[in-house]
Amino acid sequence: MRYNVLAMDDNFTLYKTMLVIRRFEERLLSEFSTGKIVGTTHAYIGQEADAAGIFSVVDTEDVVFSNHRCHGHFLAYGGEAYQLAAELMGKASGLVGGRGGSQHIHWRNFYSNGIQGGIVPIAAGMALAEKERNTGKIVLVFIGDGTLGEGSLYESMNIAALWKLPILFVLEDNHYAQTTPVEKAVAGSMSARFTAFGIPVWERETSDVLEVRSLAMEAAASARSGTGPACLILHTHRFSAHSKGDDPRSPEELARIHKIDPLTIHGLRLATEEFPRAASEVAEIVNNAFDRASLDPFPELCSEY
Amino acid sequence: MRYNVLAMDDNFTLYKTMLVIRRFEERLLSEFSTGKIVGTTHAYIGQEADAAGIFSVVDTEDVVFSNHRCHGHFLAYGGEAYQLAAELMGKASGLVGGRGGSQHIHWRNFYSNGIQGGIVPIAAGMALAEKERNTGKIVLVFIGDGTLGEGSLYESMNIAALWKLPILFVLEDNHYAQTTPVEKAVAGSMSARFTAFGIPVWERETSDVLEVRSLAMEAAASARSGTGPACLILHTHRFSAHSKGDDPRSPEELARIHKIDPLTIHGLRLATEEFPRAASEVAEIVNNAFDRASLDPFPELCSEY
Amino acid sequence: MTTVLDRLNFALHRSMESDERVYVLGEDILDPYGGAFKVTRGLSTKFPTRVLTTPISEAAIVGMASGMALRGLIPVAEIMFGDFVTLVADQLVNHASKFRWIYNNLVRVPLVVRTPMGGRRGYGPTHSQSLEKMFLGVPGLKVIAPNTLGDPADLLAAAISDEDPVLFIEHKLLYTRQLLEAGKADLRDYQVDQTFGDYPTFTMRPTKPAHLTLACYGYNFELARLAALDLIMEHEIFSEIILFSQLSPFNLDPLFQSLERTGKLVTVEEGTISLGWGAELAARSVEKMRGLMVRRVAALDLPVANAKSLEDKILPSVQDIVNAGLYIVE
Amino acid sequence: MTTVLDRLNFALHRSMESDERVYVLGEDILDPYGGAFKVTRGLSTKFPTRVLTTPISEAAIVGMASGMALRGLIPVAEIMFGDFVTLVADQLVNHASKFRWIYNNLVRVPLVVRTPMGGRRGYGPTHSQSLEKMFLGVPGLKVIAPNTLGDPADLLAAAISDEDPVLFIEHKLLYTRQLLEAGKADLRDYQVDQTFGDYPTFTMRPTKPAHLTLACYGYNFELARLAALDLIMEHEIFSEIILFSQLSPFNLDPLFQSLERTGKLVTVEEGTISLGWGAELAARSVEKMRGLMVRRVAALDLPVANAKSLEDKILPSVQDIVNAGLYIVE
Ligand SMILES: Cc1ncc(C[n+]2csc(CCOP(=O)(O)OP(=O)(O)O)c2C)c(N)n1
Ligand SMILES: Cc1ncc(C[n+]2csc(CCOP(=O)(O)OP(=O)(O)O)c2C)c(N)n1
Ligand SMILES: [Mg+2]
Ligand SMILES: [Mg+2]
Repeated sequence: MRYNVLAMDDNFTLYKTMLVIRRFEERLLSEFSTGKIVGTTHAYIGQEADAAGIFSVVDTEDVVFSNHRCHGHFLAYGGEAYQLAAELMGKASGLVGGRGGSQHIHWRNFYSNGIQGGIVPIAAGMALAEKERNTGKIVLVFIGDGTLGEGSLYESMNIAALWKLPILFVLEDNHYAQTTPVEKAVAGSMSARFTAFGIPVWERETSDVLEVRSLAMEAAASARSGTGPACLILHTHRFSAHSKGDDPRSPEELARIHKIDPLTIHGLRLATEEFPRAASEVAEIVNNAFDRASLDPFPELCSEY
Repeated sequence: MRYNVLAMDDNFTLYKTMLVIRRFEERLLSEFSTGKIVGTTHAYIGQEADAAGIFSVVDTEDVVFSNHRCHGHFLAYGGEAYQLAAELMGKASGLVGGRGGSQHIHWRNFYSNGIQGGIVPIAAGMALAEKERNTGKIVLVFIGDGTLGEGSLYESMNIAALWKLPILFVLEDNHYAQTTPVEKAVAGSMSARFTAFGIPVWERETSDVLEVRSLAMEAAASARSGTGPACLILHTHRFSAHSKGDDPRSPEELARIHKIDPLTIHGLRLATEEFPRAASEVAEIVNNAFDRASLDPFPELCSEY
Repeated sequence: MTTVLDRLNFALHRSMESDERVYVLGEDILDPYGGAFKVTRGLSTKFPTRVLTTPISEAAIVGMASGMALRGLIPVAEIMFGDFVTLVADQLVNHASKFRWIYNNLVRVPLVVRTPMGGRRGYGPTHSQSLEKMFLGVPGLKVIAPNTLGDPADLLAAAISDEDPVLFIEHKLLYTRQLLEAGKADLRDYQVDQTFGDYPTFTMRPTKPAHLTLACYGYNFELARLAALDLIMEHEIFSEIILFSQLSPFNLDPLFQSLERTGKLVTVEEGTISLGWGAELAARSVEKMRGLMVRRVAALDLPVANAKSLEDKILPSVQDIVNAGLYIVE
Repeated sequence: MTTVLDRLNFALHRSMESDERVYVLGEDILDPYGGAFKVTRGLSTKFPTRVLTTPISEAAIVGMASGMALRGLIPVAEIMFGDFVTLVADQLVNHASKFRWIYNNLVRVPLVVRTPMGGRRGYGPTHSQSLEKMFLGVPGLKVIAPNTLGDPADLLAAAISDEDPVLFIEHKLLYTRQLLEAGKADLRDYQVDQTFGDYPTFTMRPTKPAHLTLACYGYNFELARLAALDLIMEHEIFSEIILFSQLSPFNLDPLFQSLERTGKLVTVEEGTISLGWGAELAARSVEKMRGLMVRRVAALDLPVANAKSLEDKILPSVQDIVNAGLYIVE
């Protein structure tokens, strides 16, 4: 059972999930100029097909460890936009009371942290726990192409493979780590890094949520089968800057990748009248989230640990 | 030019190099009971073909970063047995004045440290320096099968491959990390872990110094060619315990691997009269090393850093 | 007679027996070897599925422990040598110890990381350090160290039952030490009190009014007792000894009480002196009380050399403690 | 007007220009981005072969820097956020800082690791910490922090010329700060002296005899000056300010001289209070002098929350310093 309507898997819902992410992140970016949000954020815009596709097939009870670019994952997982918005505004009503902010959220079986790589062994440990406790759950851990640079990833792959842990490594390759193109950061082959440890890989260059969905279904089934970890590599594109204003890409490159828009691609499958419906339903969710959150009080410090 | 006679590459010298290592380590192990040596050590006995073969082909000016099991590497590199013995006894005349001991030695272009994995990025940095300074040198870094568990290895492989650094990864797989058999510690394929990063691998299960030599020649030539790192994987056997008394292997297994003795294998190529000659020359080197070192004074503390 | 090693091993056995959520993981911990210092001996035979020998991957060991703890298990991780805690610093500081607070108390992270620290065994600069000080004061992390006065089994069992992450520091030389018995041998001349709670602080008061307070933990309690004896016998100087099991968070009330009586503090630890455990004791004490005399005894600010002739001078000795006591009293 | 950022950037340019052994490496340091905080801006354009952008591999970055330093280069590594020093702890503690000593002075390791620390920008618990305290007292490692009084360019250039490893801590809020000019603005009312050497300590003495000594480094000097001003204006309490560039090894002579005059110490830092920099200052001071009053101002022992309402209470404020001053003087 899904926590909310977002994760139903008909075409309209998939579209709407992606649109919620898109509009949420757009609104969020705009709130920096209003001063309602400080600090920084990493928008998921352009990569929506990944989260929407993946969370349309994994079980709502599965465990997720996400990274700095976690809003899209969280919303597709079924998390509430209002609580996320409140967290980003540093409100007491936020997911974790304003303590964590954009990169450090937790709700039900969803966790995130802002240190590249370090979350991967943690996810492996969670997978061990689910396995030992016979819950039937798998753990999804999200990394980016840049995170292939971190050693703890390989330590975790090795152990996960040795111990046949039910974990799905989701590698979202958006071709950049902050400003660093993948050619400057990743030697050899991405998929071979997983197969070297005996981890099977499902890989696709796509921004089509249905393609992601079917690939994710296979990869997740493998991770759940008891044969050990699986890896899903999705080559995608991020449309916005890495965080705020740090985008070295040329206008030509940006124009080119903006043509590969998951909303446009999947939009072809919708009936004309579904677009205004999606737009208004999503506007309501997103506006409600931010408007409501902005009225909430800030947290008080409880100084004991 | 070699620093000493050990490293000449005729069959007799190869044998003698291996025998020096064997007798040095045996003497060392025996000195623990005399109380002349305290602490611990990691004997190279059984793996002598690796060091002797490799150092018969790399240039004496090449740079070496070795690990906890470094005595064999050091002696084959051309290091002096006496200074090593003195170091192990904690004497002022030791390689590094008694400060480092068994795992932390340095002489000319030879370095070692006792932290698994951490030496690998350092070796990569050295390779970068040699490359930038156009010295034509390569850097050899020694790891064991167990060290495949450490994340910093993969960080280093990635960067070394990206930057086409002149580094040779030497992986000595003696099938155990301390008491842990390789099946419990290494998932998937050893060589694929390197090729995943685009690093070519030369791999052999052998205790024949001539086989090691020819493989090492190719791998080192590749590392020196400007095309980037290379990897040499040597499957071998250690005869003694990991350090002292920590050996979980059955008598049968020990008996089986003792049959794969590099001295016996290579000994077949020697003339009968060469054995006593090797024995006496080696006895002189080893006895002289320990006897002389044992007379040397202990270091005084100079307390400024 | 019972050694510290026996008691630690016993605690692991008992914890695994009484709670099947307890898992033990680390390098080379399987029988017959049972871990580099034998603390895990027998466990894998008795609980084969819950004792996990790992690759040489310290960061992943502690990371996995965090994940296990977040999802319903109670992991006890062994780091083979305390020198390697540098490799788990990110996992301890930026992950395990932060989760509870940054997730607004929605989670608990009941993990234990056990590791042996300390020198005097000729293991050289990368296998002899006392690096626990790097983790003292890390918010959300407890640092605990056993000793021969309290029962190390109780302490470790408490750490395992603790719902927050605990770094459990075992000095290598403690393993073979016998537990002390109250009122016997060199405890005979002291009145021993202890605080309530899982990680007690011990106050040892001599029969005569004391001239100074010796603060210590772990193995250095062995040295502190010898120094106290020497100070009595040779100089008629009496010391109270305050022995901590909990190094961090700092809870120093018993120390302050002792300092009210003596006004003189000598701290003893084996890590390098600068910004060691003793620094926080000194700082808190002087913030609280005026006119204190303080002297810290610790290792020189140098690596631990391999040669015994050097190591002996680098690490603190009984004589160093005696000298500090004399200096401060005179 | 010149900012700290300008001066740091200038020092990198000048060092790379004047010595071709100097290499700069780190994540995202290439132009046009020029690093997350722009400190390396322009370098890759001017020295394309000696500015190396790396994968996200902090341990390897510092490990490589060690290797480069051992083999004739002078690497300056950038760690994007100081929070990630936990990932390089092993390389700094067990490798870079040990080599010279354990190899019996046969080698030198001239590397610099630069990293921004500190909060107050809403970056949350893993991008706002001041973790330098974990590395204070590590034998063989220098820890240096620029400020607005000395020239950050000189300081960084000295670190690059240093033959030993240096951890160079830049507070994020300092980057945009203007350098102060001696005798001008809020320096007008102080006599400013500085120690000789590469990493000077500054002593600022007010026109009237001071009641207390404020010790600080880096960005907290900005807060300390404001607090000192408030103490004068509102309470007629005068403070000497001792501003350190070198955090470790600890060389506290100017502090001791000031304490001889005031007998009262307030330390100010942004890291969490327990076993922070101030602890060692307090400990050394009380070891040296009797009757001191000491008060430390630092962050609460908590993670740095994302919400500003929490962060402001967790990190030390000007008012906290003023309160410490009042407490100690009254
Ligand atoms: C250990 C660590 N190093 C560096 C960073 C800073 N950082 C945050 S995101 C990022 C880029 C990550 O790239 P990638 O993994 O490709 O994910 P993407 O941002 O493209 O989604 C960097 C360098 C970090 N958060 N943690
Ligand atoms: C970071 C780190 N972890 C653990 C150890 C303890 N240790 C020393 S040698 C060793 C086994 C190494 O195995 P392998 O790499 O196969 O080398 P071998 O000993 O077989 O030559 C271990 C676990 C260490 N020195 N450093
Ligand atoms: Mg990316
Ligand atoms: Mg091995």
